[in-house]
Amino acid sequence: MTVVEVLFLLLGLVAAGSALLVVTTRTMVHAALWLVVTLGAVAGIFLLLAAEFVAWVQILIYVGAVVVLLLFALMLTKAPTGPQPDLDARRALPAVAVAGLVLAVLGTTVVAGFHGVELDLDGAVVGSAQTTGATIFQQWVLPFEVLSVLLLAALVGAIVLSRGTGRRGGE
Amino acid sequence: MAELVEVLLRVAVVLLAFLVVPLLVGQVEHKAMAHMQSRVGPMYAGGFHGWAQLVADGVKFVQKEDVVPAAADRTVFKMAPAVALLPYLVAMVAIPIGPGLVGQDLDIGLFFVVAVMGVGVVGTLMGGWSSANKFSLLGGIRVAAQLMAYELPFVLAAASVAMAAGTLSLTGIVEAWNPWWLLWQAPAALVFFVAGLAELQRPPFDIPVADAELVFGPYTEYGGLRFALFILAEYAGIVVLSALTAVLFLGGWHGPWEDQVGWLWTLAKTGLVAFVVVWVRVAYPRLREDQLQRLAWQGLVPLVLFQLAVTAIGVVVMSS
Amino acid sequence: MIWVVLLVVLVPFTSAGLSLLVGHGGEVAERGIAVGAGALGLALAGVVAFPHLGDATPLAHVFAATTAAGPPIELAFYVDPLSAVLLLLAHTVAFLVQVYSLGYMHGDPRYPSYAALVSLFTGAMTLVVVADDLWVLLVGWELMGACSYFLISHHWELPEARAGAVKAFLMTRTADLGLLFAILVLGLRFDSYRISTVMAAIADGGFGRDDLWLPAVLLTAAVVGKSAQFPLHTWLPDAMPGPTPISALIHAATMVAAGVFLVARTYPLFLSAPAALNLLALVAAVTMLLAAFYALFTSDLKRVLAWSTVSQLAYMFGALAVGAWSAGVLHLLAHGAFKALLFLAAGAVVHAVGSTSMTAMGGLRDKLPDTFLTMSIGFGALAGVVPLVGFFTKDAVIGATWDAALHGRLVWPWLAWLLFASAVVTAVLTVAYSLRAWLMVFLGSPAGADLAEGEVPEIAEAPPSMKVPLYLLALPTALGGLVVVYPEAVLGSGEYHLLHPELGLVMTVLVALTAAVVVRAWRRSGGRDPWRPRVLPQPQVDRVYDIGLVRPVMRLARLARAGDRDVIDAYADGAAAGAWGLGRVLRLAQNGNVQGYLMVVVVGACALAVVAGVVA
Amino acid sequence: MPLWWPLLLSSLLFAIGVYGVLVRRNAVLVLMGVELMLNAVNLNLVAFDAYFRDVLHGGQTFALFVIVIAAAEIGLGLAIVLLVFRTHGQIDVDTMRELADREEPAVAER
Repeated sequence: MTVVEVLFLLLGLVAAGSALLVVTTRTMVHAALWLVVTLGAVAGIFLLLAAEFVAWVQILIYVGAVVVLLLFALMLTKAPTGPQPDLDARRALPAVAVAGLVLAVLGTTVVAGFHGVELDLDGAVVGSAQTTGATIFQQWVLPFEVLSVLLLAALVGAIVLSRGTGRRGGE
Repeated sequence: MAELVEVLLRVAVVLLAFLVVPLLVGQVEHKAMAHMQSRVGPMYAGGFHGWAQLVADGVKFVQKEDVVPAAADRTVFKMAPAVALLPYLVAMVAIPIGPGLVGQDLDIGLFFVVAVMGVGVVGTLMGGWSSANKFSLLGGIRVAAQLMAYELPFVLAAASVAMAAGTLSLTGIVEAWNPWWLLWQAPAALVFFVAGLAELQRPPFDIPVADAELVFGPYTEYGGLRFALFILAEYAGIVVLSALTAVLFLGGWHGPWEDQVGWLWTLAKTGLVAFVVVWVRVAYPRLREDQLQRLAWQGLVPLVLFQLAVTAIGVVVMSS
Repeated sequence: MIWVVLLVVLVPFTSAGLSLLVGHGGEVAERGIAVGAGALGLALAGVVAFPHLGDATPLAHVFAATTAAGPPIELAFYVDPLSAVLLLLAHTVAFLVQVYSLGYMHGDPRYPSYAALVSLFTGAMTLVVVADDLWVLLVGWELMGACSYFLISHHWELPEARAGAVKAFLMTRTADLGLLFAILVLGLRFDSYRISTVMAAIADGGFGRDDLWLPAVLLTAAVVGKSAQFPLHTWLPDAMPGPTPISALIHAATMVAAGVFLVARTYPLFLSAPAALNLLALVAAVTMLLAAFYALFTSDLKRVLAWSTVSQLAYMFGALAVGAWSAGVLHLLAHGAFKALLFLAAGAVVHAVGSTSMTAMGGLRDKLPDTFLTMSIGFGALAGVVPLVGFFTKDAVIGATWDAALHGRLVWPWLAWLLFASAVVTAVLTVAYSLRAWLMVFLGSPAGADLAEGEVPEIAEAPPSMKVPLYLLALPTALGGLVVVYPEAVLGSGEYHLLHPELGLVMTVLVALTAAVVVRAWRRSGGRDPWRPRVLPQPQVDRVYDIGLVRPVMRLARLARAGDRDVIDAYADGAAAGAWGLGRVLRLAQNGNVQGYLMVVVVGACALAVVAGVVA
Repeated sequence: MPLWWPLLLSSLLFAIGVYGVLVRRNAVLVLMGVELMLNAVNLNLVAFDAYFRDVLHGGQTFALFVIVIAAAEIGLGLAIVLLVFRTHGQIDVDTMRELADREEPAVAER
């Protein structure tokens, strides 16, 4: 057990546990807060896996923006304080079965497929901003541009969606 | 072993700075604002100019009863001040004071600082929601909307200076700094400073805590030590913002005799910016919510996009 | 010159298209197009026709030809004296009809389509006349059938107009199959669809007497249908609900004339096929007599004229059957002139009186002086009164049958005798029904004399646009006999045996005697109908068609429909019901719950992944 | 560290996300489940990036792309959610069944 392995196991436990809480908690805002914990733990795992830049982007975008947006939406939709009994649909059992099926399929695949393969992190190239930037703007410039168009479309879509009813707001 | 000691030492120094410097800023705010507004305030604690008033306030906060509203979400309510405060502590670790004088010199320090500062707002949101108070909730919504609006120009302004320096390392940026950047990056500096003020919900961007409308916004239900922690977080935020502005745009430790007293230059510039923060609070009236949004989307974002273009042109011209 | 021929074909088609395009855009434009195109067509027809009358060499030209396998289908034109005279006839009548229609169709809401169809009709006839390729001829031939359908049903709000149109369409179309098959047979036999090529080959000989009976008989069938000969004669009288100018066009210059023209054009083929000639002779003999009897007893003015057309066409076929080509063609021309005159005059009468029934007329001589004058000339020509054109041409036809009866070789002698007898009796009957109609319409007591003063309908002479064509047609009707005297000027030099003075004398006496009898009967009836009109029993041909053809076809159609509904549809219905039922089941899954859908999707994806893993 | 550790963690996070998407009634919570799934994908990408020692950092780059897409998705998704809230007064996924095939389809007359 190296330090990295111990840290990974700890962070993994935190991530999985808080993720479970995200989907099971009866208080909506707690779900968002547990999501923060999950995302933070995953960011930590990214750090362990030599993906420093991705880790901080994860913090910046997810925790700084996405979760704030989620909280914003919860507040705007008048999420009540305190637990709510009817937060889940009455199909928990089938949902558990389906999720279990997914886990079984994916888990068996990865465990069977990569059993005994070691992930050697010593001397791994840390994903610094420089290397990431170089690859994005050289090798992956086309997907990057496509992505920019996608973002523009999303921006326009979001504006249209939020303005659309504004004009009909009189009703 | 020596490494460990050094790390511990650095952390201890940062922690100490974290505990002391925001208090200094708070003291400056109290006194400078009082004098600017010609309302002298308490002048007795400690004797000269009432210098120990802050300490007395601290003692008073500690003595107060720890009240949690009955309808509140207790856990979240209690955790909120810590979540609001901690990111600034973490951010301070990466800010260099002088050459080598830094808690931890990170390769992507700028990114780290910006990312961590964004987390702080979650604490405010937690407080606003968990208080089970409609003023708090409205304040929280305003905080979220404000953060959404100002995060973009904030990050883009930082990106501009990073682009100019060609690195994300804060130390590297200071080293690449050149006095003429004061002109070249002036719009970015302005945007960074203004957007930072807005993220800290400092006046004139303090509509979320507008006491005339929302009592005290997300902090309405807080009292005693927890309220003190929020106040501390605000001052810590001012310190981090000021230090970042100084490091990114004002050249950090650059100045006469920088080899000997560089750290002093950084602190002086930080102090200057912090004083401006206080000064702005006194000088400008609060912006309305719609003015706030308009300033962000119609003022700062176009301006910083223009700055990015100028920076890119400058970088290309200079590198060729 | 050949481009003028193309132009003379194209002008009516263009005019038809323009008429439809302009539509109800403007009365003036509409009428201008119709009449202007008619005038232009007539002028061009004159340019084409006059140089080719007499002994001129025929004009032949191929514009384009298909290159596919088999004999080429060519856009070929051929203008000889026969084409030239018919071109003139068709365009003259068409132009006069257009002018006449200005008055007759005034205020008709469907005038644009009417004018367009008249133009189209003319164009189709032009195409038939100048075509040198059998397929091109067929196009014009069928186009005429379609136009006649539309024009007969011009007043489609009347049930009898619709029925007449459908009847005309179905009967002529059935007969047209004969032309189609004849074209195929000729094309196979001669490896060409060029009429001039085929006819030259036949004229060169080398074919036995019985070699060509099949195409000839097939053509006879087509012609019998088109020209309304027995037993396909029933459509023509039923076509009378159409506007009267259309009757003039159909009866004089285009539709029915096309049948005679086709026989004249392919005459070498008939000459080498005695079977077809015998058949033609028999049909002609029966038809002329039968139609004359009908004409004698009907009380409808237009029907009298319609039956007379059938009868007169039979004269032409009779002449052609006994080898008197020039007599048949000249009678066609003469008939075209006086029948157009008669129909247009009848139109003027109908226009004035408002009815086609002769009992509603009478004493119109004073009220319609111009119509009276011109229509008298027309009736005289029809009856064969001495100086008028009908006398000469009919005399030529009867003389030809007489010659054939005495020493003919083309048809069986007894058939020639029958034809001759028929022709003479028909001539007498023609005098009778012409005189009867003339007397009933123009003389005697005016219709409505027994009515009160105020109720007598106002009867006024037709407008100039209708009168002028009448006089223009009366001219050739009166003087056309000159052509029979000098046929070389029109048909080119050759041996003609058209004048039979002794027969003409006999016939004139017969005409006079008949006229005396009819006038006496008319006097005795008190200036009304000389004999009681009756609906003669049809020789049951329609009934035969009904039992033999219509009912079986209807029964077959009903059977097919039932089969379609109960057998074929059963599969379709079953498939539909199955899909519907399946849809009902599948709809249960479409409950609108997105998460339910997603669950299925995820399970499906997992299943696919497992399958892929197992297979791989 | 065995490679399957992060991969298994990724699978676990994904399954949890699937469960959240399937079982939650509030649309915002459903979106949180989606975020979990996207994060699982990112974890996978980064793990394989580290395993392959990819000099192009394809895995990390695409993890970044996925994060961007997630941001766009959450922006649009929340815009839709707010729109639904404005028109329906609540954002319960269970009650949004306007697309259900409820009525009898019109059968063509024969």
